[in-house]
Amino acid sequence: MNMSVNIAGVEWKNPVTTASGTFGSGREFADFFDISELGAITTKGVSSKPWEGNPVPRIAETSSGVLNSIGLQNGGVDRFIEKDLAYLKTVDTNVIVNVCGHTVPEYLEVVEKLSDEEAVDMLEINVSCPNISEGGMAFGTTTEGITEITKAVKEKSKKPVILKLSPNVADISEIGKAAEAAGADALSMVNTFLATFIDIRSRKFFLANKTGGLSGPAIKPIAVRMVYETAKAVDIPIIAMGGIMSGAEAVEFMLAGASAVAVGVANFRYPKVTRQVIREIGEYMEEQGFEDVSEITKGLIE
Amino acid sequence: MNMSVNIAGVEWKNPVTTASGTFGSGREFADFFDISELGAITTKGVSSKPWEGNPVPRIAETSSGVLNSIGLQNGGVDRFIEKDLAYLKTVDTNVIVNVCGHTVPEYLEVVEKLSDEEAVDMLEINVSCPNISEGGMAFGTTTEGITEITKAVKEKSKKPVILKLSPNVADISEIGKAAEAAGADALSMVNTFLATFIDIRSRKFFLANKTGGLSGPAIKPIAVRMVYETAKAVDIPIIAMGGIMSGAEAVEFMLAGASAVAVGVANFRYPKVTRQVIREIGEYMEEQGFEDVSEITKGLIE
Amino acid sequence: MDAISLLGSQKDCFSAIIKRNEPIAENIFEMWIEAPVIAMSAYCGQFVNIYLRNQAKILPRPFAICSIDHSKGWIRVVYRVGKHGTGTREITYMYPGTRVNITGPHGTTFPMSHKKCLLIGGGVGIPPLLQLAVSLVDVFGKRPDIVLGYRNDDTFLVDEFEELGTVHIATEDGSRGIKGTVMDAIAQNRVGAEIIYACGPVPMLKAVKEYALEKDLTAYISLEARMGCGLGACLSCVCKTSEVNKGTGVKNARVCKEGPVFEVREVEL
Amino acid sequence: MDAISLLGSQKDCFSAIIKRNEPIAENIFEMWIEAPVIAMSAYCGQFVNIYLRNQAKILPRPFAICSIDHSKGWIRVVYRVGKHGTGTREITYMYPGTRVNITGPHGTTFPMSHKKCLLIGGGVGIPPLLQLAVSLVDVFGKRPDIVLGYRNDDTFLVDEFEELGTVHIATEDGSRGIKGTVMDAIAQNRVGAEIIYACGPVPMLKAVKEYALEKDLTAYISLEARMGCGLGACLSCVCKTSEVNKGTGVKNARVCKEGPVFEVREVEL
Ligand SMILES: Cc1cc2nc3c(=O)[nH]c(=O)nc-3n(C[C@H](O)[C@H](O)[C@H](O)COP(=O)(O)OP(=O)(O)OC[C@H]3O[C@@H](n4cnc5c(N)ncnc54)[C@H](O)[C@@H]3O)c2cc1C
Ligand SMILES: Cc1cc2nc3c(=O)[nH]c(=O)nc-3n(C[C@H](O)[C@H](O)[C@H](O)COP(=O)(O)OP(=O)(O)OC[C@H]3O[C@@H](n4cnc5c(N)ncnc54)[C@H](O)[C@@H]3O)c2cc1C
Ligand SMILES: Cc1cc2nc3c(=O)[nH]c(=O)nc-3n(C[C@H](O)[C@H](O)[C@H](O)COP(=O)(O)O)c2cc1C
Ligand SMILES: Cc1cc2nc3c(=O)[nH]c(=O)nc-3n(C[C@H](O)[C@H](O)[C@H](O)COP(=O)(O)O)c2cc1C
Ligand code: FES
Ligand code: FES
Repeated sequence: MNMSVNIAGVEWKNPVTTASGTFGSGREFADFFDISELGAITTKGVSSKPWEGNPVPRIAETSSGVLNSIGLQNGGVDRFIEKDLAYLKTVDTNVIVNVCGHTVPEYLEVVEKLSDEEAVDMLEINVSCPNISEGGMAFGTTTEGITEITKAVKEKSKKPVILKLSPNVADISEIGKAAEAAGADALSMVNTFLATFIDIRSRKFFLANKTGGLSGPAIKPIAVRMVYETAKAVDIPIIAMGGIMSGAEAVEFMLAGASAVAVGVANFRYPKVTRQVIREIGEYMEEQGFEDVSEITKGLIE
Repeated sequence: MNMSVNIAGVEWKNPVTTASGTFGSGREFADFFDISELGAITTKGVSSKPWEGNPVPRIAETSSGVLNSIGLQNGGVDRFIEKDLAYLKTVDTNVIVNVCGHTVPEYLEVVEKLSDEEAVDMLEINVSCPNISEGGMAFGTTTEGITEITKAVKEKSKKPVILKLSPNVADISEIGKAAEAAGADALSMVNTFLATFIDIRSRKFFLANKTGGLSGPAIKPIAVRMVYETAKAVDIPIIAMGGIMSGAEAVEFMLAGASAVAVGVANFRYPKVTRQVIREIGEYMEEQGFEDVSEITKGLIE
Repeated sequence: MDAISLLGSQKDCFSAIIKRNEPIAENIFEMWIEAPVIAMSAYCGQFVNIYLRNQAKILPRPFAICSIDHSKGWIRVVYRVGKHGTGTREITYMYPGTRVNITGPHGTTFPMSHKKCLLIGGGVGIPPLLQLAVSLVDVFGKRPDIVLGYRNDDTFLVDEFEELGTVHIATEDGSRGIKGTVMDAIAQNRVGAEIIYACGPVPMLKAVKEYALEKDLTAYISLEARMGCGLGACLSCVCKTSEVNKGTGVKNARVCKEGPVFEVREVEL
Repeated sequence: MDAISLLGSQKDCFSAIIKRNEPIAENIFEMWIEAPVIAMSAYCGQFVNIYLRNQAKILPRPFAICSIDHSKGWIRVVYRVGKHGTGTREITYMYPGTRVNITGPHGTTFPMSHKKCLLIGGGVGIPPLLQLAVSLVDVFGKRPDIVLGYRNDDTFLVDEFEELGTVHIATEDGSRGIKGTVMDAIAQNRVGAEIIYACGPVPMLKAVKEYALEKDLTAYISLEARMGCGLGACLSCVCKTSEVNKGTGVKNARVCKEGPVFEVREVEL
């Protein structure tokens, strides 16, 4: 049984990675299991300079969902290389670094610095964070925006480039096609849905930032539809996410056309969930008599 | 304590109605409680001719949500007037009829017939159903589409017209503004989110129609954000819906700027829920010291 | 009219006390619920909606009423715990003494007849036939023929049926009764009938339909469908009908309202 | 160094058996959990994450470890059932004998000191101080001063604290001890100290900070925050710090990782 996948030239031992921002740089989860078992580790967003992020509260619980407005707090790319990447070098799996910025030059500064790091295997360009005012989602919601950033990043990057798409659009497959046309090596989808929560006792927005991004099982049916539509429209591989809580949802996204999957808020509910997802994908393959994990990606009967 | 609201000239005894398609024409719920206690009853979608709807399965359960692809099955406007409206005449509350069609003339045929019926208080134009191929969502996802249908309906209708908006757009407040500019008397939002569910054992789409519309508490945080954005952009009243399961969520939508609310799939979980929502809104007003229910609509502290 | 159709009209939704909830075969449980209003107004063939505690699961679970204890005001449902279905798993954790939200009775009833009755059940289609058998014996004093199909010898409710009529059993693996389907059991046992009542998987119902048409017999079948409201309001649960249906105005009937019991000729399977 | 800082490093997530789960005051429950690995490695000040069964609720609930029974391998949390919070309500329904998912121990510990210690707790900030008091008495054999603030005379854990130190009580309504805040109780009882440990609502912690700065005392406070992962990975739970924090690289510290225990001067309240 072969569980390995090749995403834009990078060999993953299995199709499971972590969703950016939900797994830190892996260190905290290494207390619970051997994180080198993962197909890849996707880090939190990294910017050119340190970002303080948004005021608190930054997180709220909703029905089968989580609303966050972290605002991409991070210590900046230099510190990331020094601390996190140094740690990740000791972990025997692929490293995907999530890159964020307000402006194209800010993205490019991070891309260039990380391009020189051997320990970095892929770059994921976050053009879809609903929690920062400029940049972030702005690049990810129009075909012009995604074309501009993708071209700019592809020109500088020595690593394969994944574009992370925003679901806050009318037709996500159009954005995916534009990214592909501009040279993206892969897509990851979806980022969080712009949403909010009002505390009825205080009559105020619960999150200090007023709005946040919704993820978790609540949005899975929308995310699967989006992955399905986009997989039909593009030829580059898709890393899918949005509410994966076990192997079943991972398989569902792969049947919709994804080549790999990422696990997000499920890590908050059960720290060893990624390992369970890998195991359950294997069990599903056995049950269905699949020899290669790519058979799931091609396995939808329409 | 005054719970009555005036929506586009129509007096409601309280701000609670039912979401179209989840309450039939009320008859089934009259077995459980006195449905004349509702502010209004919104009926299922009615078209010019009988519609068979989609093949089954038409419904699936998702995490804190429900996915449906009924496809607006209904016996046509003549039968509606003869059977359902005849029954609704005996119920002492407002009647809002949800109108659907494939083409503008189809909508108008229904609008004209219902305009002559005294028992009809308002018309809700469904331009946002994701489950039929033409019409439906097509009119509701562009400013041109919504302008066209709103103008056409307003010209023929003798009743106040509510436009029901689709959430499957990049910026719903733009659509709301276009509807207002074209003469809409009120907005209702949101209809369901285009979504899907793949059965991993059969490897097929679970719904016979492949995709369906997601509603329920899962989508509430997105719907509240959309109501908030739209309420800032328009001056006409908003009837809000999307995951209201109790008074708390109804109040949350009103704080976001809605003048009234509609309860949908919650009716499936607890048939008497609308009555409970009305009671709990009253309790909330007492708790907050509100004299008039419109104080909730204006009550958000930003 | 050779069939007496009785419709309950009183309905409520309330939290009822669970009296028993135990396995009676592999992955099959029986649950007794104290629900006097339902017990009083329900007839055989009708169903109840059970609402889950889990807030993530919104839709009710419909279950046929398997039997009614009028003196105690209890009703019984017999349910299969789905392999991948998580709602029924949750129902197994509802302990006696705790409360469950329930509405009912819903849907149409088996029209009863004084004629020679044949009851055909397969799998979890068997439970609703029990109250029918009880009612037939009660009202007309005649013991019906009863054909029950199981997967293997892990059968359930057989003893209770044997007290009410002549029971023939078919199992897929032949470990009890006849090896084969219920239709094989009917053929081999030369079971005759003037009227048929059936509940079970669709392939079984198709065979029953064929048999009924061939022999020109009236046959009432009880259908399953994916339900939303379970009350007649949402139109999730329809089945195709041969004629325009009075309830819906199109060639569709609501399994929860015009059904679950239909005469075979009314519906397309 | 006048404080001994001890950090547990061994962690796991597993389903632990609930041994007791009972109310000890109005809306206050204590739960004893058999969790030998946590009991072995935890120190006072740390917390555990409790995961709910309800699939609709994804985030863990963080609770301070109130006490540890090393011989049995049990830990105790004392928790308030929120008026509108539904997760803690669900925890009250977790029956002894059943299992609960839990991870821990997480976060920093109270650095212990041989100096004259003053423990200040308010509301559900009181529980974590109990294990601190136990440890102080165990390690240094000195009875600390303990000031506890409650809303009214519906107090909890007082008897246990009285066995470990000198207890002063303040209640908002004056129905037990002094009427007023913990600071009033300190002033009126003329409680002196060389080092302070405090846990409670933010206004109380602000008063403690002011007092500590004024008297130039070291004060360790334990903070609460809205958490996502509760493990240090998501950056939901930060508090503002006066300096750039080593763990995060910005002027923010994670309450679940660099906290919950901070020296008052490190953080902005
Ligand atoms: C009128 C009627 C009477 C029934 N009587 C019985 C009975 O007496 N005993 C019994 O064991 N079963 C009966 N069923 C089937 C029973 O409703 C399902 O087995 C049950 O709903 C499965 O729930 P789940 O949570 O395990 O499945 P899940 O897969 O978790 O459920 C997801 C959704 O699908 C629906 N669903 C899943 N399987 C079925 C099914 N086979 N039929 C209809 N809906 C389904 C659920 O109700 C729910 O809405 C009846 C169904 C109907 C329509
Ligand atoms: C390190 C730490 C230790 C704690 N120790 C204790 C303790 O020993 N005893 C005790 O009674 N309480 C303690 N709390 C507070 C406790 O975590 C909350 O009361 C509890 O999470 C409320 O859950 P709920 O489901 O009732 O609230 P809900 O409102 O349903 O919860 C929704 C979300 O908000 C979070 N939340 C709600 N209230 C709080 C709060 N006050 N603080 C942090 N998160 C909150 C929940 O964890 C959840 O993620 C502690 C909090 C922290 C951060
Ligand atoms: C707390 C939190 C922080 C996140 N931070 C980032 C981030 O830094 N960059 C990014 O591209 N996505 C970020 N995301 C989005 C996730 O990577 C993922 O796209 C989303 O959560 C959907 O997956 P899930 O439903 O499995 O959580 C974050 C999500 C959460 C919940
Ligand atoms: C089964 C079902 C049928 C529906 N039918 C209609 C319809 O006929 N017309 C319409 O405008 N909306 C229809 N809707 C959408 C609802 O009116 C409502 O907008 C949506 O369900 C969100 O509310 P909720 O989350 O409270 O269910 C339907 C929804 C469901 C679940
Ligand atoms: S389930 Fe809603 S009409 Fe039958
Ligand atoms: S709660 Fe996630 S970092 Fe603290």
